[in-house]
Amino acid sequence: MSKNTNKIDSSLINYTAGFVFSILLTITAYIVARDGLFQSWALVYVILGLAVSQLFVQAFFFLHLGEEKKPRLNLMTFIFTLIVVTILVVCTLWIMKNLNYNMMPHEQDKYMLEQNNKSSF
Amino acid sequence: MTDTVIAKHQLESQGKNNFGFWIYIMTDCVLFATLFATYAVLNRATAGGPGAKELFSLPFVLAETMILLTSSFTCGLAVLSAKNGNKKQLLYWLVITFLLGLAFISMEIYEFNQLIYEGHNWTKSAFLSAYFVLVGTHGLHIITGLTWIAVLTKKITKSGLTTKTSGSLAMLGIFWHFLDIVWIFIFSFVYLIGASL
Amino acid sequence: MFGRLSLDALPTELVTIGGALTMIGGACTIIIALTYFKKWGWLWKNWLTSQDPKKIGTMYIILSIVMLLRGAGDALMIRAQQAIASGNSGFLSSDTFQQVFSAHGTIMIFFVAMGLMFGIINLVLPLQLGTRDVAFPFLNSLSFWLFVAGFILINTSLVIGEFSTAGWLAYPPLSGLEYSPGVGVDYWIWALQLSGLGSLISGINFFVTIIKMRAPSMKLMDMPIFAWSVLGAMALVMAVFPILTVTLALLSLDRLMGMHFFTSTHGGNPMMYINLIWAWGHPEVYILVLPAFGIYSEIVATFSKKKLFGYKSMVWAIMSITILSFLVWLHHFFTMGGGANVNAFFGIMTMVIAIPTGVKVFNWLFTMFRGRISFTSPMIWFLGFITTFTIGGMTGVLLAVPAIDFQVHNSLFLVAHFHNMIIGGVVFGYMAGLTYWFPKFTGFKLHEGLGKLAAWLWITGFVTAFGPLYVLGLMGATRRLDHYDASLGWQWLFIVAAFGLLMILSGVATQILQLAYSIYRRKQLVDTTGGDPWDGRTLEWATASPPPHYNFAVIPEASGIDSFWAQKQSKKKAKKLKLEPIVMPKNTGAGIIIAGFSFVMSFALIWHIWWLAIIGFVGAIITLITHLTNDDHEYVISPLELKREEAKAGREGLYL
Amino acid sequence: MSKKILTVLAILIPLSIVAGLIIYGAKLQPAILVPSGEIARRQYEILRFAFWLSMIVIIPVFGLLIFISLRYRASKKAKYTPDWAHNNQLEAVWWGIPIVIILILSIITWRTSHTLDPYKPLDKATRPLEVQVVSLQWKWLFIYPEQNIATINYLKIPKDTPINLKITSDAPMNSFWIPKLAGQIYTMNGMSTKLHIIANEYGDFEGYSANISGEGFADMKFLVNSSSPEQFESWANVTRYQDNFLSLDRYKLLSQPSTIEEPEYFSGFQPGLYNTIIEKYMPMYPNQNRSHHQMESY
Repeated sequence: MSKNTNKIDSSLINYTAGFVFSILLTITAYIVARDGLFQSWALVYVILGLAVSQLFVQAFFFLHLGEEKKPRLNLMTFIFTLIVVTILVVCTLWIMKNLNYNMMPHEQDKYMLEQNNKSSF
Repeated sequence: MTDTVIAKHQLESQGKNNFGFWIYIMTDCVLFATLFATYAVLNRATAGGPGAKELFSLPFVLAETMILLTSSFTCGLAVLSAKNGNKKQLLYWLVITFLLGLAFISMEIYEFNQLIYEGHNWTKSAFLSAYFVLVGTHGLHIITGLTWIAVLTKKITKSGLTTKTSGSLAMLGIFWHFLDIVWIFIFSFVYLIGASL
Repeated sequence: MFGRLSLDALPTELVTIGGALTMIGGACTIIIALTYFKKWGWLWKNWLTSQDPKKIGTMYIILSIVMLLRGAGDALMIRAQQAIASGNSGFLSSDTFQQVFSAHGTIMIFFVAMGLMFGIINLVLPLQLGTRDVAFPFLNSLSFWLFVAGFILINTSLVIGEFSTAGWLAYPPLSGLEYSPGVGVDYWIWALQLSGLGSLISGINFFVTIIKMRAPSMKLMDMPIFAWSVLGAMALVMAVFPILTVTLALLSLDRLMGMHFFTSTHGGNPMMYINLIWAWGHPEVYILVLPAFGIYSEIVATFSKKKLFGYKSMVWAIMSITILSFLVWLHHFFTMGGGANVNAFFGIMTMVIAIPTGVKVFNWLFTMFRGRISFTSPMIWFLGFITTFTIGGMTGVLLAVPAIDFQVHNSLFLVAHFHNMIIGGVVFGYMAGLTYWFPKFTGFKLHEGLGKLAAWLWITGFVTAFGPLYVLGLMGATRRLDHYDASLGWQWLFIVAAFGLLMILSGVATQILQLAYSIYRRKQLVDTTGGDPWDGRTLEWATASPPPHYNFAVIPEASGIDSFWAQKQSKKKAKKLKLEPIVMPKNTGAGIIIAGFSFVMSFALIWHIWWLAIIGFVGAIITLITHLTNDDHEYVISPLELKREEAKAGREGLYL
Repeated sequence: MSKKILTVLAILIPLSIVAGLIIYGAKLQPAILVPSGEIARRQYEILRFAFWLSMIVIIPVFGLLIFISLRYRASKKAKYTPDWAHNNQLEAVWWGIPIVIILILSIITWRTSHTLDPYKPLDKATRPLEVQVVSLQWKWLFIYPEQNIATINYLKIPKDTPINLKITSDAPMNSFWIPKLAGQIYTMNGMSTKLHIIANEYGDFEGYSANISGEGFADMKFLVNSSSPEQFESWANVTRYQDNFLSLDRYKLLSQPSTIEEPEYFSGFQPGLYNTIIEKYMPMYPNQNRSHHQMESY
């Protein structure tokens, strides 16, 4: 029975640690955003970093990804999904950024900014 | 004799069920990734209307996030007390998780109504469509989670901790933690970056 | 009360009325036959609520063949129209023609190729892995019935309303409300949403079956190569079908609730739809071709009486194709103007994926090297595959260079290329698979002579139908033309192509004749070896044919590659096996009921009958919850019953 | 008919069909294989090179297939090694050679994607001609800003002069394609894509719409006529002196779905018509989201 209880206590500690870490990360991200502590791009990367670190905190403390015994199937499928998600999001943003840039009629903007109040039919 | 054979079979297939559910969670990750990519591409397309900066109030969203984070924690405690075999404590924590989840979803619905009341509904611009669908899909998942908690609590009160109910509880735990992680990304990208850029 | 459903939804075009009548006629004859022979109870108990993957696989294949006939009918209309319409408008109006080719594309990919794939996987995979069932039997039945719901939805679009005229991938803004206000695109969206959801659930199901349910002694590297290809394909299904679900949902939200994801005004971005649909689109075609590669590996090894050459290298090739297929999708819109860097990167990645495919071709050739090759009809399909697929692969590498693709994109050259890959690769693969495993599930072989004739007609018909399209594409003919000027001099090439299609159709007729004739002469064609007609190498040939509903009374010993072949070669007498009670899933009607409710919901959403949509949705959810909450899904078969069942196949000697 | 003759016939018939198609196909002078513009010519050269480069893999595959099928069929009782299923050298060969081929092709792809990018202006001595193209529902509108004329389904261009095309759409997405002169580019509403072409021969060339845009899609063809610069100027002057003005209302009528049998010519057009058409899909407001500076949609 005793082995059982300290196993329970250790995962209780795990859960509370994970909870406290998550709250800290959320608060820091909140403060960074509210007070705008960084410039545009740096802000995005800082908040992205905080979000991803919270992902790993929750993955290890709450979803017990670290404690899996061999062969770590959950971890491997998780990594495979992360690769797919990164490819999908990064390539989509890269493609759409290029497409939107190429589709933008450059002279069009100069022309439109001059004719700001022109009513379109 | 037959129900001991079935019970043994159900115990063995718990590993397979958990792995299958985990794979489902992975496909849900890809689903949300697609919605995030769509939001990221369309979030500048406000079609003349207000952008993220004008529409969202950060303190309100921080409260929502804290509530969901706590409900994720209490759900963890519920799973722990189930492992401990303490049915009363398990039901206590499940009810608290349910109430916290309910609080979260009602705040979200209030926020949506506020936006629609002010005239920023989803037909106004691509940004608003993307916002409503991304946060709305997460909301629908939360509602599914709440129904799941309700059904499971009723079952546990009726037939106690069987292999089936503890299996379902383990899966519920993964599902609820996953929803909390998705909300963290919504909170970071839609609200924090939106309101400060 | 009935949304926009009204009497003028009935078809007016002659051709559509013809299609509608054949569809209604077919359905009525089946219903009358069932009521006349009082078989409804039998059908419900043995088939509609069955959890046995072999029964579900058979139903998948039957439905796919019905859809193959409808898709081939569409193809005949396309070829006939294009052969006639030189300088005149042919016998089809532009609108009907556009509905026909949109239906042709959608049906062939989603209901024939995906249907055959899941049918063959359901039939063969559990047997090959030495297991009794798939990981989640209820989900297997649910995904099949969602597939049927999509099948019925597409066929109802023939009778009530119209089908989409925006092609098989419905690019906005053409598929948006502004340019396609009718119900056509909605039918397309919901047919794909239902069968797409079914595919995703099956993907998860088979992935978990391969990872968790193999015979205990079978390590991953001992698995038959077909199981590896299915593992790769199911990993792709899991990773990309959510993208299809989201993209279709966003398009339908644009159309139903006035959102602006892909509209041209209000900030919508149609290019995002094209990007997302192809992020799913290209892995989809690899999902279809990988199991076909697996089938070819099994067939070449068996009919050359040799171990598959380079097993590890083949597994590496499958896995690299699986990963690389996520990095190529932009080659479908090089011409959108994404800029040189993006085009070049995705072009190069598209070429890189040709390397593992080339490796597989050489490995098959060297499996045949120094073997005892017997040219049975599956091998004829394989020869057709090697010749056509290699040409298709070459044109694919050409299309991968952005500079070349600028010229031939959306031309008949491209149409010929992807038909080369889909007919040459996927269809020939599944036809070979059906002929190869037919004796395992019926106990008698298909007639070899007719089989070879059908294969030859398909191959020569394919070459005659799509050779001219390559030439037409280079002459400037774009796809989806319902008429063209006589001065261009294209007509005789289109006539040759029409003749080629007639050869393919005669191939299909020969296959139907082969099936009927083989059933008629099944006594002479019976498989006398008791389950191993082709002297196979993998575990599915170790069971009786047709195998009992629990596949293996005792889970077999399956270590090492081609474990069944090794057992056959080793002369030592197999010791008697001890029978244990086994647990099998009970039949449940939940799958068909949930799919029925989803069909009602989709039909109501298409026709804007909001109250019916809510009923459908709520009904599906309640049935799902009630099924999941009640507990008795399994029953036990005692060793005594097992012994009696095995005795029926004369195999009781193997057990204590 | 003995089995042997049957198999020989079975192989000969499809082969003869393929051979016939290749011979007659070449004789037909397909547009893409016989270009009349520099861009199309360079694209054709890459096509030819890549075709012959891939033959290094295709010919051995067919050779091996025929040799192995004949030599090792069951009735020949040739050498039989049932368990020989692994050889590192062979694996190295058919992983290595395709990698080298693909490497060569990748270098070419990287270079040609940049040199033949439709957005890259042609560096030619002569002054380029500016043409604005609008794809409507089932017809093409060509606007010549400098010559102040416009045409429907007829693009007259001076020979050996680089043409800078700016292309948009006022209809579902389309694709602007002249096989004889250059590759195609998509046309989308609210967006402006670019294409740079040059005609190095006199004559008429077919222009096609390569993307389905509704019912009349098959009639959406246009004629490209390349003539000497002088002929072009005189044609422009003649057109300008007709009294057929393309006003905004006339344009609205034109943009309704319809197909045009014969090309139409306009002596003038509403100034800034091309930009007005694009603006229609972009709401007018100060903080224009697609403004001039880099658009960060992170």
